Amino acid sequence: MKQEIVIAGFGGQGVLSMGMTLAYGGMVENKDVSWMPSYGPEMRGGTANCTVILNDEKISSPIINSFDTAIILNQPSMAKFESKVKPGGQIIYESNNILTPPTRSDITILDIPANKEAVKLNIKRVMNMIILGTYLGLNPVLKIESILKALTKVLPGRHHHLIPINQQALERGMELATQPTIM
Amino acid sequence: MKQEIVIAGFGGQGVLSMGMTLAYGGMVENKDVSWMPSYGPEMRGGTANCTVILNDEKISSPIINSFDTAIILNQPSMAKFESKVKPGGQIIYESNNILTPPTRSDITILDIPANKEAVKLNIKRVMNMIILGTYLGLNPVLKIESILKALTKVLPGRHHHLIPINQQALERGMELATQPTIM
Amino acid sequence: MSKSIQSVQCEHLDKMDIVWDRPDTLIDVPMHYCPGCGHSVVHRLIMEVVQELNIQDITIGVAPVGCSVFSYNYMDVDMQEAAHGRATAVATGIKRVLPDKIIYSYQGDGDLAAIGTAETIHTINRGENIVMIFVNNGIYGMTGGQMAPTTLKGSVTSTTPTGRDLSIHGHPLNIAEMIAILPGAYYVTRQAVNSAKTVRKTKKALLRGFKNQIDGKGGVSFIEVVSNCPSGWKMTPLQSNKWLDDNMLGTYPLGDIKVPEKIA
Amino acid sequence: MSKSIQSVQCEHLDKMDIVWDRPDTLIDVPMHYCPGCGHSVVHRLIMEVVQELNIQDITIGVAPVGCSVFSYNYMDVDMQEAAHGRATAVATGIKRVLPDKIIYSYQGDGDLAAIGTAETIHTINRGENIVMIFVNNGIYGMTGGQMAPTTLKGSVTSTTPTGRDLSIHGHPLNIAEMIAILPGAYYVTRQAVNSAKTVRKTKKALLRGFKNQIDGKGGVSFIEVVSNCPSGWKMTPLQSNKWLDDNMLGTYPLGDIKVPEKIA
Amino acid sequence: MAKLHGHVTINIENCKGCELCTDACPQNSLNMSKNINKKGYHYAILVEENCTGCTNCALVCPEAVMTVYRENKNRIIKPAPMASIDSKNISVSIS
Amino acid sequence: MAKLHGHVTINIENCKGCELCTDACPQNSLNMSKNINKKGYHYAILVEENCTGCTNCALVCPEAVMTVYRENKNRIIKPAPMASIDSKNISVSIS
Amino acid sequence: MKKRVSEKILMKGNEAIAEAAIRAGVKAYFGYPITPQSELLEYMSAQLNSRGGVFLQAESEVAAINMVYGAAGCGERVMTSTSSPGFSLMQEGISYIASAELPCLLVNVQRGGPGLGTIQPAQSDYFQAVKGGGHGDYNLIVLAPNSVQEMANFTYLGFDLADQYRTPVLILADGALGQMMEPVVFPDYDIVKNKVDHSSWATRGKKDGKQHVITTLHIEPEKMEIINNHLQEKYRDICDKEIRFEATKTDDAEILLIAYGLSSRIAHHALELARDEGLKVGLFRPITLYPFPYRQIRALTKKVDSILTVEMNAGQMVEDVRLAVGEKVPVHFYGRTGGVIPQPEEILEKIRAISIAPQMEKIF
Amino acid sequence: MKKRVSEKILMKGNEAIAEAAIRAGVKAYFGYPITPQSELLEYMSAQLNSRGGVFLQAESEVAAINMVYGAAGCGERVMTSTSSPGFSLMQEGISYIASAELPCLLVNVQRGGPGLGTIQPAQSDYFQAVKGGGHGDYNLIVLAPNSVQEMANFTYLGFDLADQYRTPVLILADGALGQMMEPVVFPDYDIVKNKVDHSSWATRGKKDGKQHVITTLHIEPEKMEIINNHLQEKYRDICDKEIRFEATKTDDAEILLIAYGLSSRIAHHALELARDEGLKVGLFRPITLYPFPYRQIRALTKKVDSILTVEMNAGQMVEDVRLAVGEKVPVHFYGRTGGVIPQPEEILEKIRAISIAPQMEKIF
Ligand SMILES: Cc1ncc(C[n+]2csc(CCOP(=O)(O)OP(=O)(O)O)c2C)c(N)n1
Ligand SMILES: Cc1ncc(C[n+]2csc(CCOP(=O)(O)OP(=O)(O)O)c2C)c(N)n1
Ligand code: SF4
Ligand code: SF4
Ligand code: SF4
Ligand code: SF4
Ligand code: SF4
Ligand code: SF4
Ligand SMILES: [Mg+2]
Ligand SMILES: [Mg+2]
Repeated sequence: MKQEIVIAGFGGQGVLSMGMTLAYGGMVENKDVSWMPSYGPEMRGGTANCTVILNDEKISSPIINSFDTAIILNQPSMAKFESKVKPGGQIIYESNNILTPPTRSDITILDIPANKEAVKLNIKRVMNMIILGTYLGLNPVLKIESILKALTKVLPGRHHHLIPINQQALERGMELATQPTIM
Repeated sequence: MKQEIVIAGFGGQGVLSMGMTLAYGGMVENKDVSWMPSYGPEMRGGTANCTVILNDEKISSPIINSFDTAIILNQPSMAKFESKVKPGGQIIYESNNILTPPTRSDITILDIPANKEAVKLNIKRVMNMIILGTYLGLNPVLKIESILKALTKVLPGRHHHLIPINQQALERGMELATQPTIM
Repeated sequence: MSKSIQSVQCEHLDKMDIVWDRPDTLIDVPMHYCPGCGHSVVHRLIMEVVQELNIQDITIGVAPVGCSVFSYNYMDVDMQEAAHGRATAVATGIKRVLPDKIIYSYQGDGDLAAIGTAETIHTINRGENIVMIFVNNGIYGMTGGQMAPTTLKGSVTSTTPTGRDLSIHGHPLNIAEMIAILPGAYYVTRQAVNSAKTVRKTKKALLRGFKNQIDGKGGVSFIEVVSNCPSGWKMTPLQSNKWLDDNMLGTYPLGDIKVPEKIA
Repeated sequence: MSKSIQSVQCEHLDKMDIVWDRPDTLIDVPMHYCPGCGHSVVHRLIMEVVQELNIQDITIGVAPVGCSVFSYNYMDVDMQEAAHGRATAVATGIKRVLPDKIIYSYQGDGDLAAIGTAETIHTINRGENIVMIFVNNGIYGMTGGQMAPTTLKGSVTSTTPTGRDLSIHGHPLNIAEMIAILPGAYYVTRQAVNSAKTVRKTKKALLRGFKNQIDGKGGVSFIEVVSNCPSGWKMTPLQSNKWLDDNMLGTYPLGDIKVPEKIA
Repeated sequence: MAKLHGHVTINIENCKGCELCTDACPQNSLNMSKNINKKGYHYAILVEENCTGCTNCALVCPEAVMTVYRENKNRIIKPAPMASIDSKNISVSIS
Repeated sequence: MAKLHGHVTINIENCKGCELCTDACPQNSLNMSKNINKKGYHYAILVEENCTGCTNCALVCPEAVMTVYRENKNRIIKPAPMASIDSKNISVSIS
Repeated sequence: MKKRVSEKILMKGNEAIAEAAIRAGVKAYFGYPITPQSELLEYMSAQLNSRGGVFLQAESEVAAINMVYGAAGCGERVMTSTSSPGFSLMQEGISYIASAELPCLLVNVQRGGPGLGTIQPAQSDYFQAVKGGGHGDYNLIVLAPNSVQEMANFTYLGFDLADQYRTPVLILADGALGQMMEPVVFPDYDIVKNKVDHSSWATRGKKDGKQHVITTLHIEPEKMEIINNHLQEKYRDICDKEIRFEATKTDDAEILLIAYGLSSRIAHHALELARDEGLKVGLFRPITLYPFPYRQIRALTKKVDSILTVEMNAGQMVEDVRLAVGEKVPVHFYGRTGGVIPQPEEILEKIRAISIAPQMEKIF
Repeated sequence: MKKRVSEKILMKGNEAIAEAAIRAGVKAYFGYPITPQSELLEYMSAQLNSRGGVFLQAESEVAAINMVYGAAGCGERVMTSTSSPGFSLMQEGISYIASAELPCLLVNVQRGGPGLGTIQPAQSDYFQAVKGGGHGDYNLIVLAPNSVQEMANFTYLGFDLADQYRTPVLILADGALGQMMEPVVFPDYDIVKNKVDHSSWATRGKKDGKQHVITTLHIEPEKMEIINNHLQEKYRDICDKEIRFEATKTDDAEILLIAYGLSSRIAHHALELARDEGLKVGLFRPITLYPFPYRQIRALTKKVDSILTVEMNAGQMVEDVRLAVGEKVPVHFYGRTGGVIPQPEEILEKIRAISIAPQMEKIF
């Protein structure tokens, strides 16, 4: 099975590390993976994104232009990626940051109040893990243990004590996946 | 008719300007001409040389490796060019500056005491014109008027008053051509 | 420009004077700079000066490679975008063929004081009659926060992860002081843009620099502006402006370094 | 070396001491320099110092592009011939991988102060523990006498046929004074080789520079040697040495510019 | 010297929420909005009526989004052409 | 101080006739030969017996063709290793 | 030096080169920041000084390449890395290094040009890399990885080839390979076994009375020609022994894709799509761009009907392909420029077109 | 400006370029000394300031090319000149100039490489000149004079082409052409008629309210691709219209010599020697190296039996000849390197050998 995901938002929203966690999780489960960031001069206010491919076989091209899933964390990214989701694919987005929701009808669309939920968990920074949880809830391509193992790689040592709270966030996200606002 | 000449000596002996005068003279007589200097970092004590081609037709290659005439003003140049004179060609050299004279027997060799003669004329700097005179005496390829006209081009304006003494030197050289030490 | 509604309304705006407004010479588009970045302020000040001196139509600017690489999108004068480090060579080329035009170069510290060092020194040494604007933020902002020649001792950057170690990376380079000894440097000053007060002074320095050129004073007017890089320094804009005060200015003290007819 | 017969014979040479002889470290071949050229003297002095400090086997020199490009034919130490202007970058590369070796760079004024300006400034600013030898003859000797950054005002060269005009070509560049303000410059001095007296002093300066490096003193020992270029200046060697005294030293005064622990 | 009465208007869509203006205001007249603009930034707003029109906020604002007003005491400091330059002769007269 | 008696020998084939030595000699002991060497230069020669072995000529000679001798007053100044360096520890002792 | 086990890790290509270089015993890294290669420099800055080498951020690419010259002249393993504009600035230095036969590793993580261009991936420095962007007759060994794993592997290989042939070796990558993360395993590498002893020529202080000189100046043309003849002989030797390539599904292929680096990954994807449609497509990937696999490509012209070269430029390697192919089969080209990455679907489209009308393209 | 009559004068090639440039109205010259081109710089230093332009000796070739960028960006006629190592240093700047489409004249008076090499004549920067020594997809128009007269003529032509196509033009000469003197006549040149008005894009102060910007940065790859497409279109246009060459005795030729610049003179001499021996030899001389006369060479393959390319390098233009010829006839190569000039007799020898056994050479 092959999963092609794009994750997009503001620079500070943990977009790149969410992608890396996913990729590392795939590697833990012996999938071939690739992670490709948008890169460039630091221009805050612009968008950052990364694409992740998880594949049971060898990945040929790491460069992809359409996606099974788009995880969208701000409005400019919605404008950029809505049209690039494959028919039958899905968009997961953070409610607070999106003023104009997507309008496509040939894909699944999920609206997750991850920021609010993160505030509830008392750590704003786990917003991205909530969304990732939702993604995994909807697409059980990786085990949560693999993601937790991935976090030990992605998080610097001094942040390893945060893994439990990240786990909580992932689990909350998976819960939300079962009760999404599907349009 | 084509004439291929090399003129070689120390940097300060007027080697390059002798060649230029010859080339300009050729141009005055509507020959095709080319003048090619040895060039490089200033290393006194090394040799300087130039090759001059005078041709009634268009010159194809300006790069030549053997010569009808070699005019040699110092010992290192003799070592370098003696072997490059075509059989039947000639070497004209300045007596004072050559300790070991050339030994080839298939060419004409002339030994001109141009330095001494120049001292006699009271201007050391016309040594090269004496030699040039000898060359023209032996090889009447250009008229002396053409050389004098050439000098008005080659000499900077402030030296034009020296043209008469140069003429004297040329003429003395031509005289010497008629009484050379031919070996 | 659409001015949005404010929380505090003012009933009699029409009876008030506009005492400050965005200069017309600053193109009315959002800038790409990070929030709080000093480049934006310097751009605006240059354009204020160009407007006040009424030289917009005879001014040609040279943009560097660095965060201000896009500055021609904001400064409404003819501009050339130079290769990394070569802004003053480009400015020289322009000034030599158009000596009657007003030329300025705009460079960051990596551009002016690292890769462009030779061009910087020789442009000044030739005494080109131009304004050189040097935005010193102690870091390579554009490429993601690597050490610049002007990075302070001990500062952590992405190529000095344990802080700039003088014995390995050398010293913060006081290039303004260094070039001030050149006869071709006509006016050398170091200013900042981290407060209203410093902004006012920088504006004055820029005005002086451009006037020097207009007056045909022989030599470069070199205006260093110590600036922040919140992103590269990994600080909020407010923190960065304070850090600038507390740390940068020790190594790069503000004030005139060389003024016409006397070396300070 | 075959010593030739002298006009004045000495019967009792065997009872005398040799008080001066060609150093063994100077390879016994004729040099390619023009008669009277100061490069030859500087080469010899470096080799005398290397010999006296007994560091021949641990010394690596860097030759420039300029008349001294062939200096490895004369100085009997391991040497690298650098691209034009890059001798100190090359020296940095060497010193960084072989910090225990004694490294010197040797450059002319075109090499060090024109095309190599950036490398010069930054090598010094990094405080590389090397000796930089700078032979300032105010001209591009090698390429036939073009203007150098250090060419004097009014001097005729093949690219300033009517004399160096400051308003076109800029000012003679006092690079030693300029780099002396850098903390990475440990010892900066300007000497000459146009008389026995100046030669003696240059030797002392070189000795001091190499000793600084051996002692691991942090920073560059920068030794400028004002020298002649009889061919480029179109003078006899004697005239050139006098001209140097009368003209060069006004712009480039001799003496220490920066000595450890104090700035002169 | 009695303080003059002033006012500022802000182009909030171009504000990047850097907070430099609020910090620079000697009157504490400015604050950051709880709302965000289209780019996602909490923008600056005038929250007090005590603005003196000192222009500090405008001077430090990187985005040049301020317009500052001040009671008219018969002088105008708007950065309009203060100097005029004859572009041909490159001579300047400061007015 | 009474002047010591000295002498110089010259490798005339490598002399380039620059005349710097003759100019530098305080004793006027040197002169340029009327003859030329193989390279074509008029070379320097010692023409007077008043040489003091002061080494000036050798110091200025670009071609390093001089060897200078001086009467022995129990000291040797030959530029032999004056310092020795332990190449491993890079420490120097000047003797 | 930290002992590291050979586990699989997720890494950027830029970092993989840096890590591999450290494992290969690189003694000095000199470089200057430029996107999209800065992570390589940054990794070195964080690691090299504590793992047996020296990291130095140079004042420019010109300084960096000349520092490499100096350190390589001492016989040490040294390297630099940059991206396109920086690589242009290094051309004089590279010509010197090639002329002086100094072993070292160069990395160009290409971006879109010409000029300042973009920072997005490109392959438009192919000519510069293989024909010599600097002056004079010289060549670099040019290795073109197409995965993060190969970024690591070719770093080892690059140092080894550099040592073996006393020649600069270039890893020609692109922004995508530099920036993307893939799993990578660092093979064991025996520095002691692989490092060639250069003490017979390197400048490390006069050894046994013999002076060593590194120079590229041979003022007599006849002497310079000897140097050139020696270099040309070395290049012929390299062409004989060091050609590397990869052939995929070429056995039954009618249409042969030729692509290197990132393009070869995309071309491979296109191949999969085409095979799905029943089109008999193969892929030939030059791994060494110099020496170029002329003979190997020519051999394949006996089997295939036509060739489609895919590059991220306006058509550069395709000239070498044409030189190899001569007039045996038609050679087509598909390229995108300025940092735009060709899509597999675009290539597929081109393949379909060729499969219908495989005529010769107008070349000149 | 002094009025000069069109008399025949004896001049060095370097000086002829300088004089022609001044007559063509060059407004600024920026350069740095290097043998064997320094006379060009020196001539400019003596003449340009008093004849309507500005001479400036830059601190380096890097500075010089960027001064050219600045001045050319103002729409003025500007130029620089250098020799091989200096030309390598200019590569970044040249890539910028090509990308920004700035008209200007560049001169490379080649010498033997690689590295510092020699100062003797060579042609080993052919690849650098025609394939792009800098990064990215770009080309220069490359003119190859073979006489002092052409040094002058091509200077006029170069400025005109640069203006017409908004592109840098390179005169690729060599040390011999630069140093030698031959008679030269400067044709009349009408600056006013020939100078193109660049005020619609040049930066000369905001005109009519329109801001002019010279930039090579287009951070969106899609925009950069548009620039590239435009450049490629321009290059195709140039290839269509601007190919120049000279064919000598090709009508009955069995062996075709192909050579440019100085080599073509030597090859011509060899041709004379060979014809004297009854060997039917012709000579094809590319005058524009870019655009290269592929079609014209290919057309000749219908007539000749074999081709001998002569260069002062290890074999560079011969690749373009092979691209042109395909497999029509055997292509042979004779070259000398490092500043050694091939002798007519050596070429004759090679011609004789080919005339006896005109078999295909092993290429790869
Ligand atoms: C030749 C070359 N080398 C490197 C770069 C990459 N580069 C772009 S901007 C920059 C440094 C910018 O730093 P600075 O000049 O301080 O400007 P800032 O962004 O801090 O304002 C570098 C190294 C380049 N574009 N070209
Ligand atoms: C890149 C490059 N540019 C120019 C040159 C030509 N060149 C050789 S030596 C030299 C200048 C030498 O002058 P200087 O450094 O003062 O040394 P000097 O000969 O006076 O001792 C120049 C410009 C070169 N070899 N390489
Ligand atoms: S990276 Fe730094 S210098 Fe660049 S825009 Fe952001 S804050 Fe400003
Ligand atoms: S040209 Fe000048 S510097 Fe060079 S060797 Fe001759 S005198 Fe010395
Ligand atoms: S003008 Fe002055 S008082 Fe008014 S809001 Fe701005 S800073 Fe505050
Ligand atoms: S300074 Fe300007 S950009 Fe910053 S918060 Fe205030 S109004 Fe907004
Ligand atoms: S040693 Fe002194 S006295 Fe003797 S010849 Fe030399 S300079 Fe004259
Ligand atoms: S100084 Fe040396 S080279 Fe010069 S004349 Fe005297 S001995 Fe000869
Ligand atoms: Mg900066
Ligand atoms: Mg010099």
